[in-house]
Amino acid sequence: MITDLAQILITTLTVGSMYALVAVGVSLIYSATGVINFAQGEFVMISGMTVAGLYGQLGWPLAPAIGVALVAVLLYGALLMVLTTGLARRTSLIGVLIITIGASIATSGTAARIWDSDTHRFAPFSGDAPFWVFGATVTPQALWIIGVSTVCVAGLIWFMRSTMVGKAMRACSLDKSAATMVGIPVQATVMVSFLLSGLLGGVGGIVTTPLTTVDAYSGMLLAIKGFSAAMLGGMGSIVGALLGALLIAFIETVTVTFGSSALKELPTFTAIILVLLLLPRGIVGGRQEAGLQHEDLTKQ
Amino acid sequence: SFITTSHADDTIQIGAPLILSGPGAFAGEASKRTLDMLAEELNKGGGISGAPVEFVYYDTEGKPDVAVRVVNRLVKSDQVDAVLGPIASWEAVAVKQVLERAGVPTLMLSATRSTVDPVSDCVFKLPADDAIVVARVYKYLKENGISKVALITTQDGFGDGGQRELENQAEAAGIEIVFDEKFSMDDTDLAPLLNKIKRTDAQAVINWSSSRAPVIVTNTFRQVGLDLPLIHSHAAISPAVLEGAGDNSEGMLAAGAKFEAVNDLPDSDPQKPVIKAYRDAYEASFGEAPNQFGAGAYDAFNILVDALKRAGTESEALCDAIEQTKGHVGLGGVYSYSDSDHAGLGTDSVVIYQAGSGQWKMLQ
Amino acid sequence: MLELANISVSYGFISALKDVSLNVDEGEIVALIGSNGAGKSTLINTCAGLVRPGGGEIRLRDRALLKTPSYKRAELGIAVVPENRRLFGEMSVRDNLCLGAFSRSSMGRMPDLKQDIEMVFALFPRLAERQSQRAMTMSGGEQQMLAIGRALMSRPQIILMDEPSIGLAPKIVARIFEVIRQLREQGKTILLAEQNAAASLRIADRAYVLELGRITMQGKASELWEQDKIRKLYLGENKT
Amino acid sequence: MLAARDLGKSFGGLTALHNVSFDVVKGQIKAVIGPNGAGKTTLFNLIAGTLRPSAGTITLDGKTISGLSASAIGASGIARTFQQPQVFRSLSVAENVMLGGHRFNKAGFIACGLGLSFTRREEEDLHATASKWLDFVGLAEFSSRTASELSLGQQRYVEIARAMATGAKVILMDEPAAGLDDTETRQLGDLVRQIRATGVTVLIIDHHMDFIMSIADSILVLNFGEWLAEGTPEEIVGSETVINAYLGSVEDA
Amino acid sequence: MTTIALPARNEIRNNAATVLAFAAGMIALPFVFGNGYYLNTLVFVAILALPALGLSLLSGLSGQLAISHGAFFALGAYGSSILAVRLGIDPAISTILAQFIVAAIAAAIGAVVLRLRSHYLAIATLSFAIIVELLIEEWSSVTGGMQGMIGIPPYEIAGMSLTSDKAVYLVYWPITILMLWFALNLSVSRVGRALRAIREGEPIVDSLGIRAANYKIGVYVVSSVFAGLGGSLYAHFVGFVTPATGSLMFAIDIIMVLALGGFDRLWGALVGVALITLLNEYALGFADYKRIFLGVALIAVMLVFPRGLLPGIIDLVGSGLRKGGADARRA
Ligand SMILES: Nc1ncnc2c1ncn2[C@@H]1O[C@H](COP(=O)(O)OP(=O)(O)OP(=O)(O)O)[C@@H](O)[C@H]1O
Ligand SMILES: Nc1ncnc2c1ncn2[C@@H]1O[C@H](COP(=O)(O)OP(=O)(O)OP(=O)(O)O)[C@@H](O)[C@H]1O
Ligand SMILES: [Mg+2]
Ligand SMILES: [Mg+2]
Repeated sequence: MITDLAQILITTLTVGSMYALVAVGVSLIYSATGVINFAQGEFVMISGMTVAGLYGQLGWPLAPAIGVALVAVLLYGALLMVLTTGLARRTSLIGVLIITIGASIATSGTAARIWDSDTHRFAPFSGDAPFWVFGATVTPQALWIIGVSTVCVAGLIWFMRSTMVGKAMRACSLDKSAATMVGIPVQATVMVSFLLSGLLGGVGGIVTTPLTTVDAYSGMLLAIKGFSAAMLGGMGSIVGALLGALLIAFIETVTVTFGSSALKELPTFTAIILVLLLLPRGIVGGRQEAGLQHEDLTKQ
Repeated sequence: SFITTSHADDTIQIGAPLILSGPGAFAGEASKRTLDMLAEELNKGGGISGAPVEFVYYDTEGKPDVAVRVVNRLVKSDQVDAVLGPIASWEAVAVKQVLERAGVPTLMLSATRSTVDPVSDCVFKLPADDAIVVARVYKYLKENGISKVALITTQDGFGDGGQRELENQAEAAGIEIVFDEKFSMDDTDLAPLLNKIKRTDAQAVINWSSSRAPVIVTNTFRQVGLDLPLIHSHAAISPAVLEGAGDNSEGMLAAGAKFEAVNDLPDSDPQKPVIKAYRDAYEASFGEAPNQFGAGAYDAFNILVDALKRAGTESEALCDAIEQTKGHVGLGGVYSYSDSDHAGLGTDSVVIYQAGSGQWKMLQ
Repeated sequence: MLELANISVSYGFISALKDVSLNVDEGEIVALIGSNGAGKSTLINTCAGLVRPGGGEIRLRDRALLKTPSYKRAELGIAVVPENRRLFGEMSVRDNLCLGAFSRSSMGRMPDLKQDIEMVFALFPRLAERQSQRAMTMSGGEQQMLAIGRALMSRPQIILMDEPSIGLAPKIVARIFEVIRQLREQGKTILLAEQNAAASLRIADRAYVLELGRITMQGKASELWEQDKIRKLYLGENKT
Repeated sequence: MLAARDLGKSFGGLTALHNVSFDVVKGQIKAVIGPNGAGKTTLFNLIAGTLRPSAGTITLDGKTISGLSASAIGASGIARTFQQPQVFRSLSVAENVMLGGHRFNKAGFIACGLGLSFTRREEEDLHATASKWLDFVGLAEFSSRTASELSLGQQRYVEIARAMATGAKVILMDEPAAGLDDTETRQLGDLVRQIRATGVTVLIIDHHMDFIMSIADSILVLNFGEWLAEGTPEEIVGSETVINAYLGSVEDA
Repeated sequence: MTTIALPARNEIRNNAATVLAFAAGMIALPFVFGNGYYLNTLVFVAILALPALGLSLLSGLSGQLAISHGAFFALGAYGSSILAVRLGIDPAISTILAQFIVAAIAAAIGAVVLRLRSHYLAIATLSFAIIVELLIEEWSSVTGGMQGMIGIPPYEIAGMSLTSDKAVYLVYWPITILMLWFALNLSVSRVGRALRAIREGEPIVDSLGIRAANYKIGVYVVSSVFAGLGGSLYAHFVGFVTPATGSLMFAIDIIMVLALGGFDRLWGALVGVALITLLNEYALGFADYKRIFLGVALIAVMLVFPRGLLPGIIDLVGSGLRKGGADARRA
């Protein structure tokens, strides 16, 4: 029993950290622009594939491979920003969503051509040898994942809460022209959110690939998990995204441990519906007194 | 425009609906490369009685709906002379009806048995199917005194087909299934699932899954410290799986065609030179080792060309000619079709592999 | 200090400002009066950079502003109390005030933020009570106070106010006008667009009258105050 | 006819309204005034069912309406306008007003989808009603315009026409004169009196004291969520407490 | 009193005229072009147009974005197939029965999730869709599991099976056009008006004594039945269903269709389906570069026509007609 509990805890933290890196990225871009970035998983894919290619296959040292991967995700983040908020000014939120879907499709297609459509992986940073805590298996890479994402997410929470730029991001998504009016350079702020979000995804790809493997198409699935988590937590909230990711990971792990692995999504998505019915704006968004605000996704 | 397609009368057009994108695209890509390579060679030598062979490739995305659409286009618009493909089981099942109605000679590259059971006039299939691979696996287990197994299979067409076959044959083979669970292709951490197996009295674990799943299963299997034989399906027999699993792959087993075992085959094996020739040619052209999906395409191409040479492009004659294929030595085995058997292979075409120092080795 | 020369603005086929020229000198209160749809808000928004004019020039201390993006204008010392308040509804009262000071921050660091917030709180004690309430749940008048407070946070040199008294209780309106007077005493410059012509003419130094997008009258506030036409149109005939 | 007893509303720890009781006489114009944040809009939200009261009851013609859903209250004869005008911006002005009378018609999804002829007759009747009320507020010529093209002031009138089209017994108006100049405010006063003349009871919030004085039959003053005073305009304007809490110096009134 | 043109009445007449013209054109088509593949593709257009029209009613009119149309498509497909295959019910009747099942499920789900808004509604309906997909995969004794069901019978008319592309075309298109006509009527009716109002603000609608929630559930049911009908027609045409039929990705495709065609007009659904079909057909020629082509094409269309193709073209034509005009730009 204690083993089960320990294993549930470890797996929840590991998987939850992976989801969180995507969910927080989704939430971050949303909180600055109102855009749901369907291509968020592509950051993970791009950095995973880059490191797998350079470090795993071509035998580069790890550090420069990571460097190249991070540069790649930054460039990709900038590209996405230009596509979604630079060029696509007059479209609806759905229109922007479609653009990110298009980007995701094209990116995976391109990755399959640049690399291939095989599964890739590279060696874990601190070896494969697991150790046991209360009988539960812990791999060194899981610790890497948990550690790195804790640092990233904590840093981001601090950034959003305590710096002007963090507040400015939210302001941009709430009312662009009011934001410019108080002196916020909206484009630059939005760019920061895309770059940070890209970095998060990039870091995610680097730490998770040794455990989960990566292929040209793995981005889209991750993205769906990511925004399920982000929304469960409450769109636009970093803490919410983290909680959502952990909750989903927890439900999945418990289901797999005591029930069936094939059905693990069933309780997860049932829980999403139930939680939203109780808290219509996600875990941290809380209940809302009837208001007149209404965000229409198809409106421009 | 997409509506008008015409081809010179003297070329032989072959439709190839293959999975060219999405997870699983590696299978379609290897097939496409193989077919291109073979067609080029054939055409250089004058084609079939002077008529060059030309492939029309469409991407099925691994989705049955798309497969149906592209097959419709192949038979109704492109009016191809024959079809090679599709690869994914549920695509193959879905398109069967369209091909049957159109009466186009078809060589399915998918393992599922349901495309040829019941037999329909013009539909044949190539790769070893679940039925014979499972039979071989169970035979191996019995030989090694194992009677209690744990099954883990993926939540997709491939895993589902395997699971059914494993369950169906268990009793007759004297195998008891003590654990039987599915997992999803996008699972990232399988530790909880595999930990559950620890608590059973299973003597071996059979994993029926494809693309990246065998890698994750293998890695986690070692990490949770499961100390049992791990047996994969034929989908795991590829260099990519070994690369992904690294040292963890040491000792794991799999059952499949002899294709990956070329170096371990006795010289007396008639398949050995065929396999060797293909592997060399593929590596020379593309700089990397082929996989078994390319091998399926290779066999299909040769059987088809052979029949075309004998019968020409007229559908009925061509189908008959394919059906008369006997003792064709291919990469996947020795094929013999008959009017009651459009699958062509027997259990003897499947062997057991074991991974060691980064290589798949055939167990004698 | 702020100078508009021959500004024209149109929304599609509707022309909202026609050839408007106006200037506001340092340290004065200039009132802009005009009835509904006259173009007051359009003018304010043009100065703030939210609306791009079809022609003309805007200068702040002889620096041409037209090509300056609106966030830079905030850095140059222009603050706006916009029509409809435009608060960041989902954010707290305090965060709204912090953001008001954004143009003064550098690299996310912000000196004297606390002190300025205290200043606004002193002006509107209600805001102090509700620091962490979400702006959108505040009452109409409280939101208006917040909008004014936010504009003050940037320590602006010139404040453009679009109907600052709307929705406020008489007592608070009186306070607002008092505050505006104090701001001038601190050397700030104010452009005030108001429906409440009486009150705004009373505190303004000069005033412009906007009718259907054109300036039809201008002059010392006290002089306009005496004009019959003004009294009829904007103050109601039967008032003394 | 409309009566509130011991009404209370709190948001989390904040009490926006506490123990407020009052009656509204049929056919009267009753004004609600008070400092910012006194709870006036909250009171309207409670009456209209946009918010649920935390305490107390509201009755309309003796029937309890507090606790009913907003749409049920709307259907029972209470209509409102909003502090920030809320028109359906992408609909035409006529359509906005037609939605007021929407609830009187019957055609459902199937009948409408099939385009049955009775649906068309219903539409024509409804349209006639809408035209009547647009004429009433003086917006007839704007009827086929998109509502968002109208100025804020005009949108207020659309709201009023829409409220009238619901056939309401009581209309709640939240700061209808905000942003109007004196001339326009006087015209609005005339309109409100005309509404009263049709037999509709009016509850009105506004900060323009001249306006309130000139139209109200009775005034309720709220302060910090509490009942502060109630009475005729003369009584209220003379009341020391009201002057202290709300009006400030008399000169500003 | 001024008299004003009554928009609703004119629009109903306009609809009838346009729809008739369109119907005449579509029905004449197979007699002009005989190409089997062409017709086959157009049959898929007719089928896909149904969920797209349904979603357009829901999202375009009432502004509620649901990602459940794939699930209802699947429910229509599986419902009718199971009734026809397992119980031997005539396909036409099983199709109708399936729509009642779809409607009942939509009403139940709608009553629960439609309280949510915008993204949250989207994610709740997405969750529902995933649950449906899982149940179909798992309940294999009835649904055939991952392998799906094959051998679903085609419709029969007067003892003749609808198997040829032409015959199917001539039955399916009139159905789609009837549904289009229904949707168009609905959108200009009082119900449509209420839905458009809901899109702008539910509390305001409620304040007028209209039960916004009921209208939302109503339109959700109608819109789901559109999707369900599409699913049934699909199943009896292609003869098989698998869990991939109407999967999550399918639902996203439908949203894509509307974004491409334009959310704010029902015809946009048809334009979108036509466009995506064309893009897909064209992309086939790219074989393994297909994804790149499709992705880039999607982005390009949305950048060039931010509100979708149909409104975009109407604007283009419109601005061509009245050239000039002052420059109205909000920065
Ligand atoms: N976004 C817009 N699109 C089209 N027309 C507009 C827009 N904004 C304003 N207008 C029009 O421009 C004219 C001037 O409007 P503006 O808002 O500047 O007037 P205002 O003087 O501020 O009026 P109010 O006192 O009602 O606030 C009006 O006729 C108005 O209808
Ligand atoms: N959802 C809410 N959450 C917290 N506080 C709220 C909420 N809604 C209203 N309040 C508070 O309740 C008090 C009463 O608000 P209300 O809107 O009723 O005031 P009002 O009398 O209409 O004021 P005004 O004249 O400024 O419009 C205000 O202090 C407001 O901040
Ligand atoms: Mg204005
Ligand atoms: Mg109020």
